[in-house]
Amino acid sequence: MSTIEQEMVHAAEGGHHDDHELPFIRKYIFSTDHKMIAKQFLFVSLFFLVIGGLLAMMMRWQLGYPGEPMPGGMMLPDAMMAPTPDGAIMLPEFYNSLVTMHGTIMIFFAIMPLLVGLFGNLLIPLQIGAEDMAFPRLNMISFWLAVPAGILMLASFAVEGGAAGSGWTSYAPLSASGEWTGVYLGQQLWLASLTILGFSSLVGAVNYITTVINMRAPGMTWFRMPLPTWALFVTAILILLAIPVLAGALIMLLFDQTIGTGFFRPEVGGEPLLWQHLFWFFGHPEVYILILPAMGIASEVLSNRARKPIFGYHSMVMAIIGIGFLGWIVWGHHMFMSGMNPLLGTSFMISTMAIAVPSAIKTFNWLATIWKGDLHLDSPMLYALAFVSMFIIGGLSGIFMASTPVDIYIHDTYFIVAHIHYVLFGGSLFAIFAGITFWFPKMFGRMMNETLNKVHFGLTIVLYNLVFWPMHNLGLQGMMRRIYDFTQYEYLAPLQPMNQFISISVFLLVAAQSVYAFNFFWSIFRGEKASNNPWDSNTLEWTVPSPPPHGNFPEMPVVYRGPYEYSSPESETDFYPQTKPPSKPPVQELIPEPVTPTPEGF
Amino acid sequence: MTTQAMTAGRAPMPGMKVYNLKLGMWIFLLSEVMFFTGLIGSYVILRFAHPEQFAEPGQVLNINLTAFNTFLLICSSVTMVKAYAAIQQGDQQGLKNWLLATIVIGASFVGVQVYEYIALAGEGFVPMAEAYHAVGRHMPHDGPAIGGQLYGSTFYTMTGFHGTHVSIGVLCLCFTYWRAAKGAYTADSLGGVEIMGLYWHFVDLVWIILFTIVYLI
Amino acid sequence: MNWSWMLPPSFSTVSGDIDGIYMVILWITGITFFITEGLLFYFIFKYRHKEGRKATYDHGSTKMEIAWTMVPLVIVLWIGAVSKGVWDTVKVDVPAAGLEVIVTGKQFEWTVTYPGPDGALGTSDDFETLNELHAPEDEAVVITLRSEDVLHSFFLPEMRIKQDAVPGRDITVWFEAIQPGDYTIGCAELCGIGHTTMGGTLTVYTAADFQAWSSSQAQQQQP
Amino acid sequence: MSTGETHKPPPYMLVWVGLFVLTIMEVFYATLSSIPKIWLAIGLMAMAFLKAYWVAIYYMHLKWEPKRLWLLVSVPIPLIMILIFVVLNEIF
Repeated sequence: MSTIEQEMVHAAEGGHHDDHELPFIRKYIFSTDHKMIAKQFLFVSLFFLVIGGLLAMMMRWQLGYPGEPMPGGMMLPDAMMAPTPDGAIMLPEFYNSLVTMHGTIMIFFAIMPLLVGLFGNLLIPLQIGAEDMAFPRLNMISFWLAVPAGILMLASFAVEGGAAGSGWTSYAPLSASGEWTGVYLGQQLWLASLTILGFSSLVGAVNYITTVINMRAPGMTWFRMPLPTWALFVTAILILLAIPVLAGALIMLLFDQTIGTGFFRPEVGGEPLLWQHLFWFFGHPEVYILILPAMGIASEVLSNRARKPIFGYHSMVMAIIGIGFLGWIVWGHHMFMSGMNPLLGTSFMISTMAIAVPSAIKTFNWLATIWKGDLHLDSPMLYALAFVSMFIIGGLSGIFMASTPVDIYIHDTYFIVAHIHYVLFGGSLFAIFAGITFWFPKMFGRMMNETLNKVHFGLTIVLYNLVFWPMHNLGLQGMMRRIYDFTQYEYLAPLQPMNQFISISVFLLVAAQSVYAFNFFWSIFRGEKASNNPWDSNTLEWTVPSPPPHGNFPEMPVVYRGPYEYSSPESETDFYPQTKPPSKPPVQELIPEPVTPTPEGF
Repeated sequence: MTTQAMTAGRAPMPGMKVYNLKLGMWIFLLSEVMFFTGLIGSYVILRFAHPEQFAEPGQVLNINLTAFNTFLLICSSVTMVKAYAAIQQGDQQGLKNWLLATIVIGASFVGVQVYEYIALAGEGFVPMAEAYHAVGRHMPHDGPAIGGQLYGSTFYTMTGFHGTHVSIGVLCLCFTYWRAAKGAYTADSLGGVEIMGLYWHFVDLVWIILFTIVYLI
Repeated sequence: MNWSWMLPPSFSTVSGDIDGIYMVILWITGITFFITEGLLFYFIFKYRHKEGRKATYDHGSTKMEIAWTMVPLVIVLWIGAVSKGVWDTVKVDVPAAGLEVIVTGKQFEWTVTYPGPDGALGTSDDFETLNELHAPEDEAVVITLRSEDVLHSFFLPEMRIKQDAVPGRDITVWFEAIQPGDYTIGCAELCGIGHTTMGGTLTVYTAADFQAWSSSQAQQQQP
Repeated sequence: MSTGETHKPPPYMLVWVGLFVLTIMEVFYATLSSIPKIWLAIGLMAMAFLKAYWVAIYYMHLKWEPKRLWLLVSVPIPLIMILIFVVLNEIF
């Protein structure tokens, strides 16, 4: 509370737009500037993205070459690798840790901070015309809570017994007591880390929601907000209401692990299914937390690069809200095989099927947006189109699992693994590439190298599909997920070549990302200087210098129209900035007089 | 106080017509609601699934003591709201007095809860799986087992988390009192007191529900 | 490498329906896939930037949106309705048992308990097998699924049966094999270090052979 | 802006008396062994929710807040009902 209070004073003073130089530590480390915090999230989560990729490579080595010594395995401790004369062989407990940590790190420490931490902080204030977040200091706290969480998560690899090994879903009772996995401290660190990270996201969500509701510039009505901001707003609400339920469950599980309570331990009457209900009650909204901002980013880029208004802006917004609500009533479709009451299964199947409505709106509206457009196929557009194309595949493969009888067979097989990666990698990550490339000039004042980006795009889209498409086939052949050595089952042994093929593709896919990494860092220092509005965009962030000064807007912007007025006949250029006064007299009540900032606070 | 001041120099139009601090606190309280929903939901499913593990009301827990504690918390809500009313009239002395009263009553609530925990633990009512063989109040220690593992787990988790919230509230109250003593609040700028009150009343509200569910049903 | 999207052969009375629904969904999603992706690539090619091209200024049409929303909705709800029938047969309406057994999962093995000669479980003449389930063909095998420690998932790929075993709960699973032979038993839920080794064999006999086998077993296991 | 300057001061003491009386009633009602458990639970929950409602409406000044805040505050209610309903479904 104390912080929030000083917040007010600070935020109030934000009205000054004073550009005095801050000392290094306040400017780059403990910064309260939303743009700097966004960059901090960007760098940290890119680091975790790399870690997650390396974990995936090790996992795929074991699957591609079961029981064969792993190159460089000798460098890893004996707790992870069994040393043999001709190299080190991966141990099953380490494989389980890899499965768990790859999922956890990618979801909670890479994709989520990139979408929410990076784009939420960068875009919300800039796109609604605010000089900063409502509570800048809370914003800083949210980042500095995420960092120790990440450190704890990584540290768990080094502790006795290794990192958590019960899957990123940590199903009880496997996760409720170390006696089942041999992992005691690792699992507890996993729980503690996620609890801290949850609190960090919570603080961020409070900030975003307050900012969007209260800090919009004059004339920025709800239905003049750009779609990324809309998506991030709904996402923040999902985080706000879903994370606390997870936090409660995590703490109960931590108590089961440490002080010996019995919530999820059947031997004393606990309910394993209770954990699954609580986890997925959070977990399905989480799935949408990971895709909604991506949808918003894709919509923005598609409309801009097609120089055409987004098709059906209002229904796009309604679809975002609809997905946000449906997220709360479908979580049971993760539990069809869990022993949950089968009648519940049916109702969850129907509600899950209903998701087809908002998804169809989104997909077809994206197609209709590029229809009769003027497509500038530069790298952000390519990534965004890849997002649409991959999201279609991920969405369609979802229908198989939604149908309960089919799910009986493909549940917990590689078909699910393929599905989640088509949505999370093909969906979210491609949108993240699009977003970073698109807003790179706004973040760093320079453009990314177009050629390198196109090379990276080509390699990634091809290798990505070579990796994850065959996983559908593996699943249909009945290969279970999270399995250390599938050759133990003779009916799976014939799948060896395909697994090898996938593994090799993964190694190449990860290697291909170095192109983007190089381009990213090279462009920060050497990229060509960017103008205020390199993409001829309408939204507010492009009316200010790149990168924007402290306080963002020299004077309060006034908004006259929606964000996607491209190729409008009213404008002589093919774009029509939201702040440009209209030629013909506007409708009065939509444009209130700009208020002059007053410094007075509490 | 002018709206601009409360929303950092911008009109709340379009907006919530509620200044940032207060809106932020309300939004934060929503997440708190979901947190306690998770705990209460777990309690409900465990209680219905294993009724034999849960003792009858008053068999283990001391209802009268806790009823008194509930009364304390309600009183602290009144004093808190009185403090807010005082500063609305610009009465800084009244604000300080009522805040002090709230701090004292809130702290004594925590004190009573700690005493209750110690007493219960002394009777063998603890959350641990291995140690727990519940004996009711004023029953011989070799008496029959009442309830089971889940009873202790849920009881200590739910009341414990509420107790933590109260303790945090007391600390924040002390901070608010310190600022009030410096004369930081006036009739025009009382946001700090108001959100402090919102948090405090919410904690009270949660206890009203918990007391009924955990102790009486 | 097997790039086929066909399901491997299945041998239970319900598996036909399950594979049928799978095929229906495969066709529907397949067609949708080619239409949407086709359109996408066609648009990308046709409307790529050329000198002097100007995008049409168009905010969308609610009629079209309703159209392309309702069609998928109707289709998926129909899929849902069809699925419900099969789901109920597999998981809800358990038929009269030809053979009742108890399958207990524990790290990392499946223990199967048979009723023995008197045909009743929980009597002294019950006998057990480890990681082997022996069953007669054309008879409903009703399994009471249990777990002693953590979650396991009882997976019979060829029978299209999968069900998590939850400690503290008895969950009923059933299947009816239509052809004698040896099939796979697997564990599909991560259950610890030995998860990958938790496999077994399902052996289906003709009714007569099963009688012979079970009586011989009963003999051996009686003290 | 509705921090309560506009309306006359709410009946704080009256609400306090009400809360106090309801608490006494609850404790007494809980000790009645004659009525069936289900009615005991329903009655107690009713009283508890009435008390909670009073606190929210008067002490948290919800009564004098704009309708949009009401909207915001009511968001979690359906979620609570969904969660509780489903977990109950698990048992019965």
